[in-house]
Amino acid sequence: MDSALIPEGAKRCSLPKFSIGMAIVGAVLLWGVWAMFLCWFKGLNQTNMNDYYGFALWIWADLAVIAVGGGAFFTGMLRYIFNIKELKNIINFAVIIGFICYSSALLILAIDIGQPLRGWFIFWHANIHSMLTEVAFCLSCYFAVLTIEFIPNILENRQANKVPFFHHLAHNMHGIMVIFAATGAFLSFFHQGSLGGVAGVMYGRPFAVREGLLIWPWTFFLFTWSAAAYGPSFTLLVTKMTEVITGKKLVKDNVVHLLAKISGWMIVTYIIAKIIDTIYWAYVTAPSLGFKLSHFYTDNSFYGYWILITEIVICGIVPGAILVIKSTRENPTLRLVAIILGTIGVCLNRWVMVLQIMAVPVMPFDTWALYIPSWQEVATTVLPVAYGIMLIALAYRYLPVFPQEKELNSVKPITESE
Amino acid sequence: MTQDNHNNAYKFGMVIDLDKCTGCGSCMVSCMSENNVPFKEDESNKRDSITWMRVYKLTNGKSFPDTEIAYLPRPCQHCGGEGDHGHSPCVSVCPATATDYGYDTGIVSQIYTRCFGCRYCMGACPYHARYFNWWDPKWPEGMEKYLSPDVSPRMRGIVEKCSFCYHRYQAARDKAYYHGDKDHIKEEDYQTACTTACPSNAITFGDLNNPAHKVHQIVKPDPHPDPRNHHVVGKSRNPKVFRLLERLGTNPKVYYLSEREWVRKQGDHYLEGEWDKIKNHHGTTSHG
Amino acid sequence: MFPFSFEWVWDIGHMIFFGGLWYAVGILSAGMIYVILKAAWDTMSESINNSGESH
Amino acid sequence: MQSATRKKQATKVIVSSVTSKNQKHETLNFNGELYMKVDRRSFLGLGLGAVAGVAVSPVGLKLTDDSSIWTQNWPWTPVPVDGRVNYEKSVCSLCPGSCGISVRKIDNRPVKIEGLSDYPVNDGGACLHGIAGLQYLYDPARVKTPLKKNGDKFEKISWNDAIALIAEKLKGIRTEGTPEKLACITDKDQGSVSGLFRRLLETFGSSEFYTMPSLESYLELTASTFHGKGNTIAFDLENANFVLSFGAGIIEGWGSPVACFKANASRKERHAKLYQIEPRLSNTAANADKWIPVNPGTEADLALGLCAVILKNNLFDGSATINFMGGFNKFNAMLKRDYSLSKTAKITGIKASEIEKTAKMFAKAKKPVAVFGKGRGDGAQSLKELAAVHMLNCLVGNINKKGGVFVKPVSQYLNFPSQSMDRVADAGFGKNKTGSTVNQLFEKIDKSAQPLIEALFVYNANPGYNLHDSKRVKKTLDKIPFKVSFSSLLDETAMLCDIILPNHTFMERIEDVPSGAGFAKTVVGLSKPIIKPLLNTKHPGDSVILIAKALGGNVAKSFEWANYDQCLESVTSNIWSPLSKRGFVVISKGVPAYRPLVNVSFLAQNPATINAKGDYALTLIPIDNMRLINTGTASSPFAVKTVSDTVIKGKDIVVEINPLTAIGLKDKGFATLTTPLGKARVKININEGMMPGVIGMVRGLGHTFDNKYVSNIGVNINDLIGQVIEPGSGLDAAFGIKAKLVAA
Repeated sequence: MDSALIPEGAKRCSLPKFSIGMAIVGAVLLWGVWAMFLCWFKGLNQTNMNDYYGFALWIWADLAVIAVGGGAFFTGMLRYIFNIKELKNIINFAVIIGFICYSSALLILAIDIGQPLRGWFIFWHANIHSMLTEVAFCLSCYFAVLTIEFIPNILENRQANKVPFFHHLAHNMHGIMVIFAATGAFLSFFHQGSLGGVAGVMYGRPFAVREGLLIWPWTFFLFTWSAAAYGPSFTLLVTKMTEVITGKKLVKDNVVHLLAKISGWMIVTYIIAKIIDTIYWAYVTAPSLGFKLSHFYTDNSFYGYWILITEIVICGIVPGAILVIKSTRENPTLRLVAIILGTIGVCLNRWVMVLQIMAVPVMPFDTWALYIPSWQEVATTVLPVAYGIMLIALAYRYLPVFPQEKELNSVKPITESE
Repeated sequence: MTQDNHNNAYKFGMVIDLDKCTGCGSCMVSCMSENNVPFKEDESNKRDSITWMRVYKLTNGKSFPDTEIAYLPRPCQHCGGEGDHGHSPCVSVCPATATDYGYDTGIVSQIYTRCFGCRYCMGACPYHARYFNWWDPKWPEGMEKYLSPDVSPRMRGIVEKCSFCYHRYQAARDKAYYHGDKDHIKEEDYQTACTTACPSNAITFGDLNNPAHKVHQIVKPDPHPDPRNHHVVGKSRNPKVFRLLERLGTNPKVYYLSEREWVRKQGDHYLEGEWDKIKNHHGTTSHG
Repeated sequence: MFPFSFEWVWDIGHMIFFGGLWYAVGILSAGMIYVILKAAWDTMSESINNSGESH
Repeated sequence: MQSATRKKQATKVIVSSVTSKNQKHETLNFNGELYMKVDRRSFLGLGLGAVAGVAVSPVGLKLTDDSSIWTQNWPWTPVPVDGRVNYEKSVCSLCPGSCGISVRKIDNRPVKIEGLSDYPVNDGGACLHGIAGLQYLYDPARVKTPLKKNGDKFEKISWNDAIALIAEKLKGIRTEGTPEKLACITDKDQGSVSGLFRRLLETFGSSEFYTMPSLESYLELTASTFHGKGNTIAFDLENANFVLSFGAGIIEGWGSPVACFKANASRKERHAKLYQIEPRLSNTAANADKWIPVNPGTEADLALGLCAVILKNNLFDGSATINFMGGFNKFNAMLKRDYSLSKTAKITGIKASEIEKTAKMFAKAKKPVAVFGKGRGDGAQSLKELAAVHMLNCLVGNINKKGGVFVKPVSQYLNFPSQSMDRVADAGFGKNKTGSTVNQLFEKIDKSAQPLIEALFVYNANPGYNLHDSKRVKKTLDKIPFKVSFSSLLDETAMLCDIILPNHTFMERIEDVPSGAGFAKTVVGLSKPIIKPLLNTKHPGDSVILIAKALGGNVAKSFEWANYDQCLESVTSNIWSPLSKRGFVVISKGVPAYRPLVNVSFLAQNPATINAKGDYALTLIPIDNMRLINTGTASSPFAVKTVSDTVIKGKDIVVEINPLTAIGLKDKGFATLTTPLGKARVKININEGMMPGVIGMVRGLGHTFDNKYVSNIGVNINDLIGQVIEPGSGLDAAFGIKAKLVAA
């Protein structure tokens, strides 16, 4: 029924089957939307956040999706600025993932703030000293970039592309995409960094605070770096998942290997920097404020040293090593393990930099603050996942996302339109 | 943006004598009543209970019968920030300039109508002095009649905190202006609601920059940065006076006084052996 | 956000921060306006050419 | 060819739809199939165009701006009305402290209560309950109009009907010739309103006038035991340099709270010492120079043990003992026999050396004072304990000396005109009182088969909540056929009454408020109506006058004032002029000049020490917490808000126990507390500041009336402790009760 919209030569499942799948995910989405409206109309008392736990589960989700969405800016930078040709075969998908992540992040921010209707004050009354202002500006601008990057792909839909204006628009946008990508890379560098800065500048919180360069604490650079490192891993992970679900090979191995290799080297370099940062923080920064490392990891029922080891060793050094070494990288199983660990690693890092910061007591007579999220928080955190699945499904079904799909899945190769 | 926080301006501050404080709660209620702080059915979760002034209970950690208790009232500390330049932990992070540092008073303000509730300031404040309005403030039918017009009730979804009763400062300033000496507010004309209510006179409030004021005389603030940590300014030269988490460099304007060493030690974190070295160091020797 | 709002200060921080912002916004909007106009122009010229051919 | 045309036309439409409406009409000329497709695209184009159009127009900005302005002025967030600021002076009568207050008003609307500077009691300070006083005024749970009970429900009734009904009932009792069957319970017997109630009873023909247990009543009882009737005791805490407190919560609301806070705070400058004797590390104990944990209920024994040390070492004031009478030698012999150091140490759980040291320090101190009245001083006490502690003062000779104990006559600043008594009144009034205390009254009513009391007035008192074994008290109240409550709130006792006559709150009425509760000076303050009565309430004095007038005869003749205002002015005529002008009068200050006799006969016979009831292993004792009121009313919402989560958590009460006692119990866990009287579900707070073997539970919770902010939280400890009447004094001396705790 919708065959006219499906990319030429591509095979897709039947519309009823597709609709059923969408309905299931849609139900989850509606659950999240319901929770979202509860938070908007009844206020943030719908959450289990409190005055000690001002940032909670969904802010972690926010930072995590931005981190894993970092694949878009980094791949885009490599594709358009460093002109690594192979990556054009995955760039569309990377952009879509980025678009999903960033739109989700903005949505979460809109739910998270106590006065959503005044959210624009962050622009209007901007305090340039605040890392959050930087985040808001760069995030919104970069979301615009992602939209711009996504538009040509949408316009390449079979029907849309028949409209000459759309056809030309897509073509022209591709023509100057390097400019957009460069702006995007610049913006993304700053907002990824300023998200790291959000934690690092909190000099009242010895668990978070870091020294740094000029106005930027080390977490600024670590966040950018980790997003660039783990983002591509996540892109590969989602690609792999899409391939498994669709039962088709969508991206050629050489492209996957290249991106995995880049991700691997980025992870290795990042994790070295992270280890240095951790050691310096544990042995210099925190003790200078009177804190022992054990203060941050003991005397509570959840945050132990395990979290530090998991983040740095199991989800840092291990995936880094797997992806750097050619033989393990090209082993599909090990590579899958690595990109899964990598994704967990960066999410765990964001968890630590948001939730553990809130949990650690600062005043000597204060106690650990642990909290359990309410269902509304869980639902609104799941919401972006459902939304992402739906958008990927729609994009995959109706847009020529994977240029190599036809070649990999048909007898006679068809040349690219571009 | 960096302005002088040391001269030609007021620097309002407080010193609380923890040996006199009995934990009676007068300051808390006086504050709530003065500043139109709402209440709700269950206030026993202290992590969502708005108390600009909160009284913490400290114990020496010893077992019966050697246990000791002290109470520590904690208003907003009105931090001067690292180096006392006005970049308080909360002010520097607020994205919408909804909280600001008054260079003329040293008071950290909160603009309720501008705050959009991102709560970054709450995360940045190590003293938990900032409170979020998780609920719409609601007064039982008729009780809104006791609300004071000096302080606007806050709406749901924003952050609020102690303002050092800023409206009392404004009233005192108006009075000084009326009497023709607008630059000199009298000590007794500007006192916070908690200070005047305290039945033990444990709280002393005034201008830390003014040697004639009692706070200055008790605290004897060191005008020079701490040679051990240049972020720290205004350290007390009174060996019995300390500030909360002084080593972080937040430079609070709320000082605490106690004869008891174990109480003073709870003001900050110390590595093993550090306290014995630090406890007798009280600012530089020069005078300012 | 704008130099006419009362919080604005002409200091180096504001100039760098907002300079960067407006620069990025400027590039993006200029780029988009350019591609839209060019696409419109291309469409028009193509359609004129096409009309010419069909007649 | 066909498709190329379609494409071309479609494009044209898309481009033109934004620019020209006329061109859109052209599309209508196409055939059906074509028309459908083109229209869908034109619709899309139109939509995009509209969005773009709205986006560049100022509409969006305007709406965004308006919506944020709306959030800044939400109609459901109140906006306080502004007006002219003015301050009015008055006196707080929420507790016996009687502090001067300054009320800030905006036009006629009170918005803030603060302590009144230069007032001789509190000099500017204020306690949290006084500051929160406006919450009582505006409490939606207040009784808004007179109520009459009909079955289980209350009905509104007019003032006229209510007074007529009461008069009719009382006349009935009088006609029967049993006027002594009218009883009255008030909070205190000082002041003109209590005076009016007592006058009503007397002229009616009843001596059944009772006050609730209070520090004031204990002070008077102790004074009359030692120094003769009509006296009372005060402590000069602001000048004493060694305060030996037997559990008196000097900073927990004992006595006149703010005055005590001030005296305590000045200790630091005066280098005065405070030793606190009690089983729990209370705030007073924590603030003291030394905390001496004592086995609960053995304070009297400790005091006598200390007396024994003082006597043995000849550390007493020889000149003071000249005034002793009633068997000083007998007393001395008794101490030698029963209170040797080792025996005392064994009973009290305090080391012998510590007892000896403390006794010597006390005796050698320049201005020592021993203070009694556990907690807030209004809980259960035995006369033995009051007397034993006071004996220390007598021994060191600090009576009527600066920094010591002031023994002075109960202040008689009121001059009621002589009352008119008829035959019935004389006969009834001449009869013996049923009980010497309110506790005894209830015990006798409970045990009697005949109705001892036919009618009861309850004013400013809540026996159904405040007395031990409150469930039994409530049942006993049910046995009284006709009860009238004079109350602002529908409290536990009022709910059992037949008629409720609602009072003005202290913010709405004029009244003389005498200081007391052990305060060294005697000050009478004038409480003034800060605001016109908000509800259909009356001054309790006016209620009494109306009832008296309705009764007619000699009673009405004794109440010939037009209203309470006139009555107050006439009965305070001696001091009215300064009282009404300054707002207060200092009746006496400084050290009383005379040396009273000291009668030690009560102690000489060594009355028995009261033990806790039951045979469980642990002892439950009440805790007085400054932030909770434990008089009849519940604390204000503000006060409850300040209470720690180690006292109230959710709707649960938290009890304190020592970790050594907490076997099988978890901190913050639930447990069932069992006493011989009943069970309660409690939360556990493991606290090193509690003596092992003792459970501490706060007083002032567990109210059962309807107020979601302050009521139905936790349990009322009085439901769990049964009264133990001390023979002789008639006092309820149950300091606690045996109990057990099992994890729930």
